[in-house]
Amino acid sequence: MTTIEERPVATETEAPARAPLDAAAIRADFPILDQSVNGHRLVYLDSAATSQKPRAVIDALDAYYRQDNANVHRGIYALSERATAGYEGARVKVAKLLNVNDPHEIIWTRNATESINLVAYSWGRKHISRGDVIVLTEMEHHANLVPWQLLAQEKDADLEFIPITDDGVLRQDVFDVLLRLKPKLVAFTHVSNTLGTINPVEDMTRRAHEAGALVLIDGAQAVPHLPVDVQAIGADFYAFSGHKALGPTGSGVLWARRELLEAMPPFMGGGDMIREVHLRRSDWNDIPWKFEAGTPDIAAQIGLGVAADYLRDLGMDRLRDHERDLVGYALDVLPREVPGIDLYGPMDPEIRGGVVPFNIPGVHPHDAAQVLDRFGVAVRAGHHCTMPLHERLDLGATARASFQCYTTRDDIDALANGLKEVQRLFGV
Amino acid sequence: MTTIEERPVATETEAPARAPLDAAAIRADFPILDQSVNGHRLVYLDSAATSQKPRAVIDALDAYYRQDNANVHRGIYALSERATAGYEGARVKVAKLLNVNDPHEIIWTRNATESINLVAYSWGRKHISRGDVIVLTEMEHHANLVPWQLLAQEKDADLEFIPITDDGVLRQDVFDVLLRLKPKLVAFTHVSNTLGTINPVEDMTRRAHEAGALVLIDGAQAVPHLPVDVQAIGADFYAFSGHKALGPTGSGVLWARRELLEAMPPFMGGGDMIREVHLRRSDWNDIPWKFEAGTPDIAAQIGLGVAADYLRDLGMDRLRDHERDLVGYALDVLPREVPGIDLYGPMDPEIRGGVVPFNIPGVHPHDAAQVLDRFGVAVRAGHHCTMPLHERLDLGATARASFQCYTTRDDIDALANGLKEVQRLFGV
Amino acid sequence: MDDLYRDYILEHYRRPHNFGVLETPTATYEGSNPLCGDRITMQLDVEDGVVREVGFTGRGCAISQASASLLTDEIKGKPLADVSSFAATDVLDLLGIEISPARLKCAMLSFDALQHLLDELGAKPLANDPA
Amino acid sequence: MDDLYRDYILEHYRRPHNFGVLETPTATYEGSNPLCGDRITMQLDVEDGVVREVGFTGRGCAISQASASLLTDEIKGKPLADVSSFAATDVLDLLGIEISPARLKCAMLSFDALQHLLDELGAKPLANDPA
Ligand SMILES: Cc1ncc(COP(=O)(O)O)c(C=O)c1O
Ligand SMILES: Cc1ncc(COP(=O)(O)O)c(C=O)c1O
Repeated sequence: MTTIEERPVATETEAPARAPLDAAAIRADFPILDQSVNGHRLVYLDSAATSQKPRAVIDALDAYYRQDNANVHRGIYALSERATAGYEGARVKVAKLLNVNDPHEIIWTRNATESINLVAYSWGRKHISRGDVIVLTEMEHHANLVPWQLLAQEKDADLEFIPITDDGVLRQDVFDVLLRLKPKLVAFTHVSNTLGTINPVEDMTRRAHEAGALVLIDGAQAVPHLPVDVQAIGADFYAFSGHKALGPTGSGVLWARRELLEAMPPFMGGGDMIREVHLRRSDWNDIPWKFEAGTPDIAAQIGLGVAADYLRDLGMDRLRDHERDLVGYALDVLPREVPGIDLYGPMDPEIRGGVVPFNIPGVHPHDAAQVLDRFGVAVRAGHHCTMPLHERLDLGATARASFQCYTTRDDIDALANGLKEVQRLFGV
Repeated sequence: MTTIEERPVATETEAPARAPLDAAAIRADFPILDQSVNGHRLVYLDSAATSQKPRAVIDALDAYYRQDNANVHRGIYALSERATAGYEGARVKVAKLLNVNDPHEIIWTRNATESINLVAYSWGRKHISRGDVIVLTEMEHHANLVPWQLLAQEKDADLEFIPITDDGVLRQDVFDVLLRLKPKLVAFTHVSNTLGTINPVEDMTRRAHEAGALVLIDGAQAVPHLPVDVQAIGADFYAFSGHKALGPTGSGVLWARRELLEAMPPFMGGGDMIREVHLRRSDWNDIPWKFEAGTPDIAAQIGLGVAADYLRDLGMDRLRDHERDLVGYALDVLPREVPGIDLYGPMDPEIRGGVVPFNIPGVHPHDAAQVLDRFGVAVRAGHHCTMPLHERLDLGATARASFQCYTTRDDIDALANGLKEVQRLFGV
Repeated sequence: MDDLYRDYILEHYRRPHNFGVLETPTATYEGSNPLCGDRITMQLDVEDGVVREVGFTGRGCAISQASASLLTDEIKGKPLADVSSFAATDVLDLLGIEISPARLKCAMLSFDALQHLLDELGAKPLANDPA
Repeated sequence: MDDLYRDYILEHYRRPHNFGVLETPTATYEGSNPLCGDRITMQLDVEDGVVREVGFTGRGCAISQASASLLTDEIKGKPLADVSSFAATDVLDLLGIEISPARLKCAMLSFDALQHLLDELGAKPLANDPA
């Protein structure tokens, strides 16, 4: 067992006028951006699917495997002590990013999907029974929908959904009605991965709590893009993916309040999550390790710690400013430069993260993405793991551009130019 | 969706006299070994916990993040196509290592622990009911024990255990008796991580099948150390950890027969494991993706593919020869050089993998490991995630040295010399 | 780009052949590629073992629409036996363009629907999923 | 190495003080550190609020045995009130050696048992797990 160093996280007082991000300097930190694709500069506009990684993260992985690699927690030798210090130290860094006081509340997972499944299996199977209500929203990613379907099916529980308006905002009035059903759990996304909508998570959490529900927030599109203070939000569970937050693939996080985690049964069984094992019964380890069965993805979580520091150094407020600016620019430029383009989601950059879904009438988004690729522009096309949302908006599919700290207005110009070529080719 | 290239795997006919591994040349492939610890050459003898990684694997991770990083399967642009090709191509490489014909039968997991939990949750919860018998062994790693305890508890099923002899060999006569209980599942380790015992998996699988049971084999200590041909073994499920097989942390594999996988319900819910999602119901994707919810650890599995090729290039037969030689050498040298040392497990290198557990009477294994560390020698001390086995052998804990392709006789000499220092210091 | 979006592909996309609903279909199948939201409904009108009429409706990308257009042209008027021997690679030949793995499902959507129809008509067992 | 395995540590390990079972214990607690297979049973004999006798048995590494030996020496004869104010860091001071994170549980095994005993005796609430 290892102690996790706990330090109170100082809340930084931000200077009133924030210097904007220096995107050009930042781009130099991301080696992958320095390449050409099909003869054009790579314009990576798929950060909502996964982010690129700064050199500091890539170097940390390299250094780990060249110097420190060993299994954690159980080794009394230099490498294992270094690996353990790195692995547990990363937890402290991520705790700081989320303004979590107790790093033991940070559970390492592979991704947001596993974080949510962990809650559905461990908390859900214990607390949800026949007829219980779970409230979700129409804009959920499949990761925050399918686990609850599986649970509801097993337990014969009911799923209810907060609908959206046509421009992709949650119907808070309907939410109030659904709360009268006394749901056991309300689970919703902090930021929509498809429409960019930033939901009023503090307010929704408060109301859900008043109605007696626990609250799970899917922060996959929030943690990488705006300041997230889980204490201020006040939710019970908060999940995100490290690989979308400049960290390595295989890194992810579930945060939950200590009392909840301690009362929850384990999810997976195996090494490191146990205290004592006998042939027919076992006792569990303390949190967070109770939920981390087997050899974890040590390198990935260490890399996520480095990514968390990188994000904090950038300043999440400044990153948010940067993306707000980009969204405003995109919502302004695209309709002007690409006549006829359909845009979806809230048009107010104040309640919108760096996600811009669109369609060119007469051109399937697959074809648009394919043609854009010939100009080095990488966007996603499809349903972005939100099929019910697409059904609701009566869309077969959409194309989506999404941003990160390394995205620039030039990238959006390149997108606009590429879309003009799409229109030219398809004669629309 | 992506096609996985399927090629029949040519079974190589091995030349009768095999050239031994050139351990010195191999060591040069592992950058981490070129360091000193506490003023001594690093002698890494904890490969059973996790292996070190060859440069080719480390470089593959680096190249992935510097050139190709993107989410897989859903991107119609160059990076995503490269990432997908790497990710699915790694499946083909691992299929070859295991002599699996259909790469769709290779499910990516984080580690052997997750592989086994996947079977317990998905297959187990569907097929195990009250009073059903699952047969395990007394030498199982907690990863192949605790998931079945959790399942048995939920379903009120019975666990039975094949006992071991005092030198750590399974009692096959008792296994025959247990098979008369008509177990639904027999799950056992291929090679013991604590004693090194190589179990007769083909024979045990055949007998279990004759008794009508399915067979799960925990190959965590086999795949990295000896030729594993899952077709020849004939089991139903085979699990291993990539990070113990020269691959990155976060890489792991479950192999199972296609019919079984297709009939199994999903484990975790989320993106990529679905075909269609509606608000209240969903359909599942084809295998293997049905079991790979959310963004996978793309980089780690690509790295595991490179590791699989590295192992095949070495030749698993030659690696086995190498470790057999090391075990024979250790079992010969240690009792001579370290008088009084207690050794455990089968003394016949023919049925023993590269794992040597020991105790110095009068010295706790923690202290032995700590003192060895001062001489740069890294061994593990504790229960090695086999508490019931330690109870059975009436041992509080053991120290354990374990080998890989880069281990040499010099390393074992360094261990012997270190242990002499331990004895001197403790006056035993 | 020019490799994929050749003029005849775009032409089939804009004005697909055999697009529409049959009056007296012998068999109807609706297939989808949920990953991209593409859907196709394909219908066959079979008489005396010969495909008299074929029609499809649905939405999809240029690749899936062009391949449905080309494929339906190809099978119209043919005996079921001939249609049954049609293989996935034949569809790729019909398309005549290089299809990347990411787009294979698009190209195969109509072929996949055809396999289901043939299966329903007892013309042959389901071929293995090509992608 | 010399830092950790000082002579007095090894001496306490070989011949621990207060090793044994009490005849009339007021409270008994068995603690374990399953990760290394260490176990300790600690007993207190308390009269008029004073620790008259203390004893421990069990198996463990040099660090855990020496720390139990030093800790039991320290508390014997002391009023419960004083013993209650004993903190984890005081144990580290008693040991007088640098303990790495990996060995902290070893060093704290006896202290942990003592906390449970004090809790049982109502002397004070359980301190937070130090490791
Ligand atoms: C035999 C055996 N099974 C399972 C495991 C679990 O492996 P992992 O921790 O990678 O899941 C191990 C490794 O410790 C092992 O040795
Ligand atoms: C809002 C949201 N939730 C959950 C997920 C799932 O993330 P992952 O695939 O990393 O588990 C995503 C990413 O696709 C997302 O955007």
